[in-house]
Amino acid sequence: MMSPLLMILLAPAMGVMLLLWLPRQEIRLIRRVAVGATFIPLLTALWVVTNFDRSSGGYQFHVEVPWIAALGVGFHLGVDGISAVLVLLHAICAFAGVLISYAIKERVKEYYLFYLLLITGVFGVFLSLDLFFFYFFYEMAVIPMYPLIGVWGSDTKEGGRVVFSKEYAAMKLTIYLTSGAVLALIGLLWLYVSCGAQTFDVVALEEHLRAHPLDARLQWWIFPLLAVGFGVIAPLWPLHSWSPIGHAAAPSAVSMLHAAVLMKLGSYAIIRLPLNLLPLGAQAWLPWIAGLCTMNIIYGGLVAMAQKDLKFIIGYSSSSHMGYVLLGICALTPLSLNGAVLLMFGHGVMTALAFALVGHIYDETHTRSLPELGGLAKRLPFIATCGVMAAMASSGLPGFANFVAEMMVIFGSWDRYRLQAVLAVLGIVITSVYMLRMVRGVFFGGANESLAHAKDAATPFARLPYVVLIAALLIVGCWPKPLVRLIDLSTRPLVARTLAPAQPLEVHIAKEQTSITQIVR
Amino acid sequence: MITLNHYLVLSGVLFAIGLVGIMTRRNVLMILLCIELMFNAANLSFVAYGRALGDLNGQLIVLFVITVAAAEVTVGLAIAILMSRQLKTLNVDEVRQLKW
Amino acid sequence: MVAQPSAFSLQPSAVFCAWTLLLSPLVSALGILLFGISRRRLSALLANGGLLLSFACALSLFVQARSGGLTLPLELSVTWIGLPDFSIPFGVLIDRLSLLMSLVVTGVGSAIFLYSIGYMADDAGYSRYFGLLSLFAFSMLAIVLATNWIELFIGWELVGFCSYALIGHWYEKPAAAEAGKKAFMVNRVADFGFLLGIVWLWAVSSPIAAERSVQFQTLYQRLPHLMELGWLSPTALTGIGLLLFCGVLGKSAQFPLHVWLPDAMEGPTSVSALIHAATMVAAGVYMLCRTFWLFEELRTVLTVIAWVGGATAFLSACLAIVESDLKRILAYSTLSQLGYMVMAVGLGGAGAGMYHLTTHAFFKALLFLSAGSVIHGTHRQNIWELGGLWTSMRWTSLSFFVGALALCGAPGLSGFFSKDAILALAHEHNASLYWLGTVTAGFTAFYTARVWCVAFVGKAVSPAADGTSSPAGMVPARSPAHGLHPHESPTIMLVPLAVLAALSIVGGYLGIPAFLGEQAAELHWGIAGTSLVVVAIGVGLAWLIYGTRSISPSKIAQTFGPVYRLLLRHYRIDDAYAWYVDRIQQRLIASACALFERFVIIGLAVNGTAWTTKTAGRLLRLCQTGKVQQYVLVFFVGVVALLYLANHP
Amino acid sequence: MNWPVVAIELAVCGWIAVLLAGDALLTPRFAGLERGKRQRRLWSLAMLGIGVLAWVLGWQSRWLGQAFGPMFLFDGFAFTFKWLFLITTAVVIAMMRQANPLAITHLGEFYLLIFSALLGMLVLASINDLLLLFIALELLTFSLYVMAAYVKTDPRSIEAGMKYLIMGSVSSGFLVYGISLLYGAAGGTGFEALRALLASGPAGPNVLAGLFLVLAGLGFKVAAVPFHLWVPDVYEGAPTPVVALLSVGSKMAGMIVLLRLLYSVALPVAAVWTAVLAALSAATLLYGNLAAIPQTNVKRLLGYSSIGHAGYLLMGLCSGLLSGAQAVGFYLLAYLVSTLAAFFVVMIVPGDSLEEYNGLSHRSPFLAAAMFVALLSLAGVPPLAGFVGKLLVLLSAVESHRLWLAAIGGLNVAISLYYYLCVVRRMYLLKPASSKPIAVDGISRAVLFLLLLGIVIIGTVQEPFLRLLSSAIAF
Repeated sequence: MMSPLLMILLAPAMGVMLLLWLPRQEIRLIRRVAVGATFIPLLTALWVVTNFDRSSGGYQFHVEVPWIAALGVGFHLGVDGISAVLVLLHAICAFAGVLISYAIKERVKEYYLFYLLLITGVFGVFLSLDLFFFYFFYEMAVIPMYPLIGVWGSDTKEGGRVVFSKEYAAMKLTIYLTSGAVLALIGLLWLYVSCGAQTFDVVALEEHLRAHPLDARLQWWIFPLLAVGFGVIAPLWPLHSWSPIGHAAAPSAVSMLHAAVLMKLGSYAIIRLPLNLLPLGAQAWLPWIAGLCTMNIIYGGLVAMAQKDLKFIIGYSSSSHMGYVLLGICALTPLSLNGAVLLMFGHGVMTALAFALVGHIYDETHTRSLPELGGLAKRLPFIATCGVMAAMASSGLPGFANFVAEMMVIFGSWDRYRLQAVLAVLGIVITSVYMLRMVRGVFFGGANESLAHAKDAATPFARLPYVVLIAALLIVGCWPKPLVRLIDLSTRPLVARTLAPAQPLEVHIAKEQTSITQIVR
Repeated sequence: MITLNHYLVLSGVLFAIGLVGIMTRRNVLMILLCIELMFNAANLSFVAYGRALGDLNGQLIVLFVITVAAAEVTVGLAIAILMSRQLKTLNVDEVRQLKW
Repeated sequence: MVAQPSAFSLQPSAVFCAWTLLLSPLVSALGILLFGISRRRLSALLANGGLLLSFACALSLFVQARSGGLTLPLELSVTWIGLPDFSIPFGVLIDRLSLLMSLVVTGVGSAIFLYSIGYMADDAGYSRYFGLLSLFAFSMLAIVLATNWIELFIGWELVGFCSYALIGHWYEKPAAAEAGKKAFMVNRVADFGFLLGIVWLWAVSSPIAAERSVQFQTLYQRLPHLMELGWLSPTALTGIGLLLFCGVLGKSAQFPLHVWLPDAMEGPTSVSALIHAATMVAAGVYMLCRTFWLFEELRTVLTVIAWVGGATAFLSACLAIVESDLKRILAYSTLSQLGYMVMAVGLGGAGAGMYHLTTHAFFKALLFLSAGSVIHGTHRQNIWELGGLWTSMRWTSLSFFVGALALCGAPGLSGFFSKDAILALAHEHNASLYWLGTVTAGFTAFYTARVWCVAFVGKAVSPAADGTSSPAGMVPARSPAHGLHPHESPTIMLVPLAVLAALSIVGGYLGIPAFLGEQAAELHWGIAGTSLVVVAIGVGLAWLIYGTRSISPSKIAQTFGPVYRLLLRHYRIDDAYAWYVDRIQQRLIASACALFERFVIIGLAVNGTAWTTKTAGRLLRLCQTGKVQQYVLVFFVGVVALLYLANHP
Repeated sequence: MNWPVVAIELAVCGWIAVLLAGDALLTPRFAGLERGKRQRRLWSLAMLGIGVLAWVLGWQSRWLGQAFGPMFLFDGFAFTFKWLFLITTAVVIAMMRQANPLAITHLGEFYLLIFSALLGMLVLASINDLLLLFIALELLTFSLYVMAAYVKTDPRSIEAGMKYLIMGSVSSGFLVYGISLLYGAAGGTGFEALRALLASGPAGPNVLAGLFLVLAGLGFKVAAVPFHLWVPDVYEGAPTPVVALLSVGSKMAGMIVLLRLLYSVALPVAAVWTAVLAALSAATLLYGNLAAIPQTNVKRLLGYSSIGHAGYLLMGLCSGLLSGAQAVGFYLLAYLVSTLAAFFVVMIVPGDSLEEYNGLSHRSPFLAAAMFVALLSLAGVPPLAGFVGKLLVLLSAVESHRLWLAAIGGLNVAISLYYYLCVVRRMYLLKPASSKPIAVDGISRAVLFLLLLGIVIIGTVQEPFLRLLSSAIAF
């Protein structure tokens, strides 16, 4: 039997191959191929998550093929609790995205080619356990964004004037992300050279570095390269400005993947590489990053408040929410890290949902500007329901995955970064402000006559992507235990490893190690 | 007594004259002549070294270099003819359509 | 933490009842979401069935508890998040307090659900309404039955959402949409403090990270030990208490975060009855009682609570006097009564608070439902446009009358006993608050009598020509209203009225304080007498002004000009908030950030870098002059540089 | 004399004779051929020559050894790169098939010049002597001078030829002067003598001067700053196939000579040249990539970009490590396929202005896709060949502890991606001025497809190519 991970990676890649040979007029066939190429990974990802051996943890479902012997590069696939969850996230969003892409009417073949390429790249990053392939897929995921935004995207207008053209957005995004990636690449190469293990394999490096830790000074230098390099895509304040503009310009299915998954590449990479491999560097730098991500949360939220374009609101809200993820990572307690990973999942699905909805609204009304919209709930009851759910998920309503995750991040970062945790709670309030304003402005109020032609997502097929996304949010939100346990399998050892060279966290909390339970008994 | 160094200095001077000529003379024919000068400077150096080393190869190399230089000038003259025919000029400064 | 095995083996039916009590409305809500969206009857059936089942379970538990078949407290839970250092259970905690509250929620709730079948009969969003109502019932029960802070917070947030969605039920009305948004936002601001309080409490709940807990039981047991150890300082606990009380400010709409409740009257009246009178707004009070062990010793916090409650009671009663919208009058009255309850808790009388909560749930739900019936029959809710309902809507008026009597604290009715208990408490602990409460009782009587006299007894006037309701308190010339053809509501709406009316009457004799373990309620005759006098004055004044019109209200309004105008503008608190949100938050802070983003981060940093790079390229290409001799020169300089570098590495 | 060692060179000479004869015989008057047919025949003859040469080279693999004393080495290194030169030439000749929009008359002689340039490159792969280096280099360069100025009616072509000639001659002058200095110091022009000289002790200033003059001469070939100034002008003016040969063949030739010279001879003085080359590399990277940004002519753009690539090549070279040299080898391979594919498209698309590329994806999706892939490979995007090349080069810079250089290299990845994407933008995002489709004939399509396949395969299955080049570059 074929390895599940290989299947996940190859299904979209094969889709690309197949599409290359399909004539461009066969639009129905092309779409079906794309749906198939993402449905298989979805099923497989579900299988992987359910069949992950929870008793042993670690990396599982390995696929190992030696690739470049001279450099110690191997094609090594494997997932641990963290990446399994993210693979599932990506599979869900990719599947929904392909369905949402049915709205694309022109140059369909090329669109799906690039789209599947993007999907393959992202899967590759989450599955790779080899630095070379990690970076390989990472870059591969970034580049298709250029044509996807440039060709199928839309300009951002303010009062009829183009403020940010789609070309600007596409170019900025690509160059920005590539710059970050290259910075990270130099860090990776430095790490590779200085650790002397002659291997790009993450697992091998982990073990090697545990046995022969890197010099603290070196770690101090390499860590920011990796953290900032990958932080660009996370996006870390103030390197975030590519993201809302990119979101706004991209076609909705691309915004979905962009916000849902592409951003998570950054935070995932930070967890997987610098945090994992450079504990001393992490301890030195994380407080600074924690400060920056508070800026993400508050500043991103405030900027979102002032926006009028729906995609910009969600775009800045994404950058604000990624601040929670980064805060969870920085706080570096098992709890906060679990929360961060779960929030990656929750925020990913939520934001994919939001962008899909905005896409639908834009397709139907040809505007994304808040003042021009209103009263759509009457015409689009289904979309409006989903919209309210997305807004509520975003503002951390219980029942959605985001609530659990944000809760865990806040609780988890309380000990280490109290001020940041308080500000994170404030961020929830800010989120509600702009989310409610958006829902109010778009869906509620008197129906706008000029929008009377807008149509709801009426057929079950048209509703499928939304239902899939909402179901994912609700299921995880109502019953987070299995997923949290899965994530915990990997985060707990990671935190222990990263903190090992320093004082344990408990010292910060209590001078006396008195067990209160014993006293009470 | 004329030593190796004298020859070398002479060769250096020749080389420099050629180089300066290339940089200052506008006429393409003069430039070609100056290029010849540079090659001949090298030739002088080869011969001088050959003499000093007592090695015949030095003179042998010169033959090759002369041949090459001759070929160079041939091509150069051909291009000069093209220039005068098509561009109606031999002034290199006037030939600057390709820039930036 | 799985269900306690002993509980399982001994009381299987209790376990079942407890879980069903909590979950059955959730199942209804899910059922409506999945199957009922386009089936009106099915949704109504599911919602009512679900809540009735819950009510039955609550009753069964109550009976078992009374008969001794069930030892309280009963705690059942499953693990919701199961991490070694963060284990959050989700479950039900049944003790006398939660049992009483769940009886109120499911009982009053059932009446209102039933009422809604008739009240919302013509509404397009019927299924959505019942779905959300069911979800609300579940969320409210989650608060009531919560075993820990997180579960409570989950319910807390969910009721907020349901309230938001139900206030905005008629979302096409901009006022409704805005009111929903406002309610949610104000609660969110309050929850900022509430959540921080929870986190802080969790963080101090043990010196060892892995042993921290949010469980009520655990915290209750640990608290004294933690203080003893010195791990938890009284200051910190005071801070925690105040933060937690922030949540109450929002949810129970205490000053100065009360502003959302009057606006929330934009929702359907049944929603106002259930959520904004009987249950959700009382959740804050319930939470205080639930975790009273935490506040018990915190003098500062309790004082703050008492004064906030007293102030709310008084200030809202004043607002009710000048209000002319039937529902908004009731809303201010709710605020005022909530103030009483909060004050009671602040004075150390959680039991009294709960008592008043219960009776208030009965009579205020009754009042709202009667008002709903009026609105249903007349499509008016400005009291000046109403009148003479006594003759056309006899049953509705009768039930309103009962509710009004209970609210005023007429002797023998439920409100009389519970309010008396609170005033007695205040008399015992804090004289100023006692007088404040007593005066408020007079005001209460006044505005209740005013509504009665104007809307039910008097004659209606036509709506103002410009369509806006006439300014409150200014009595326009009385003339018969046009198009007012009141008709009595259908039976399905009258039955719940009757039930609630009965409860409002007998609520004082059900032994509620006793059930809660307070000492047997005895009437404090002195206090009762005083308040009766005050009430009588209030009623009398109202009768003189609005009934017999012996005193001109406009003259009074002129006499108290500034005060009156201040009251009309709701103490300008709304204005202040609007000013802050619009001017400071939106135009100043958010816009400044957006400008910074646009011009500094995007414009200067990012585009500036791009510009610099491009300009460097444009300049560098100029090196390529096209003059071959300059190329040779550069070549030569390059060689010289190379030779120099070679010899001076 | 070990003749089989030089079999391929002899075969090229032979085929030059065949081409001469063919050119003479296939005239309209003599063979009664009309013009188009004659062109196709000549093309076939040239292609046949490539086939023959490939066969000879394959056969020759058994005959590794030396010829002309130690002057000429036929080792694994030479063998590998001779293959690459052959491939380059084959693609350049293939370009001539589709269209001859450059109005190149005297086609027979043009092929002849291509073969003589090939001869120069083949010899350069084997040099083990400075004199031979000089002569082979001049053979290559002379052919290119003539070819650059080949379109006699085009003033720009003439200008390109003139500039190339003058700059080339000056650089040859420096080269030969440097050789004379080295000859004087070492007492011979053979690499052995030089190696012995450099290994014997600290090098005197005259030796270093000689060495660096030679480096300057070679720097001219690889287009390193500050010896690069001819590049944009010549690229813009010369006919496209010549530019392809220039940018791939000529640069590769210069690079492998540098490799052999620096790594097999000059390693003892590595401390000196690594530092100097690192500085050159940084300057070259920045200059090439920055100045490419505002370009509007596709050939000029590729010219600047080729300067940028020279910077990356120098980055690998300046590491002074064997792995760096191997990285250079791999980079050359990746550069070869990518650049040839790009120039192939440039050849087919009429006109050199970037305006012509507007909406290319509408006019010819295949060409647009090919250009897209080629440019992204040049930019170093996975899963394409250029990515691995860049990675290896950057790795070598990090390995030699030149992080600043690696950082500049990384920065330039982003800059180069920008201007490549500007071309992509024109092809995919903009609307075409004329919607006339561009026809691509079967052979061009096939060759282009093979090149693209090569780009992808080298980019994904790196191991065999890396192993091949590593075993070749092991001095």
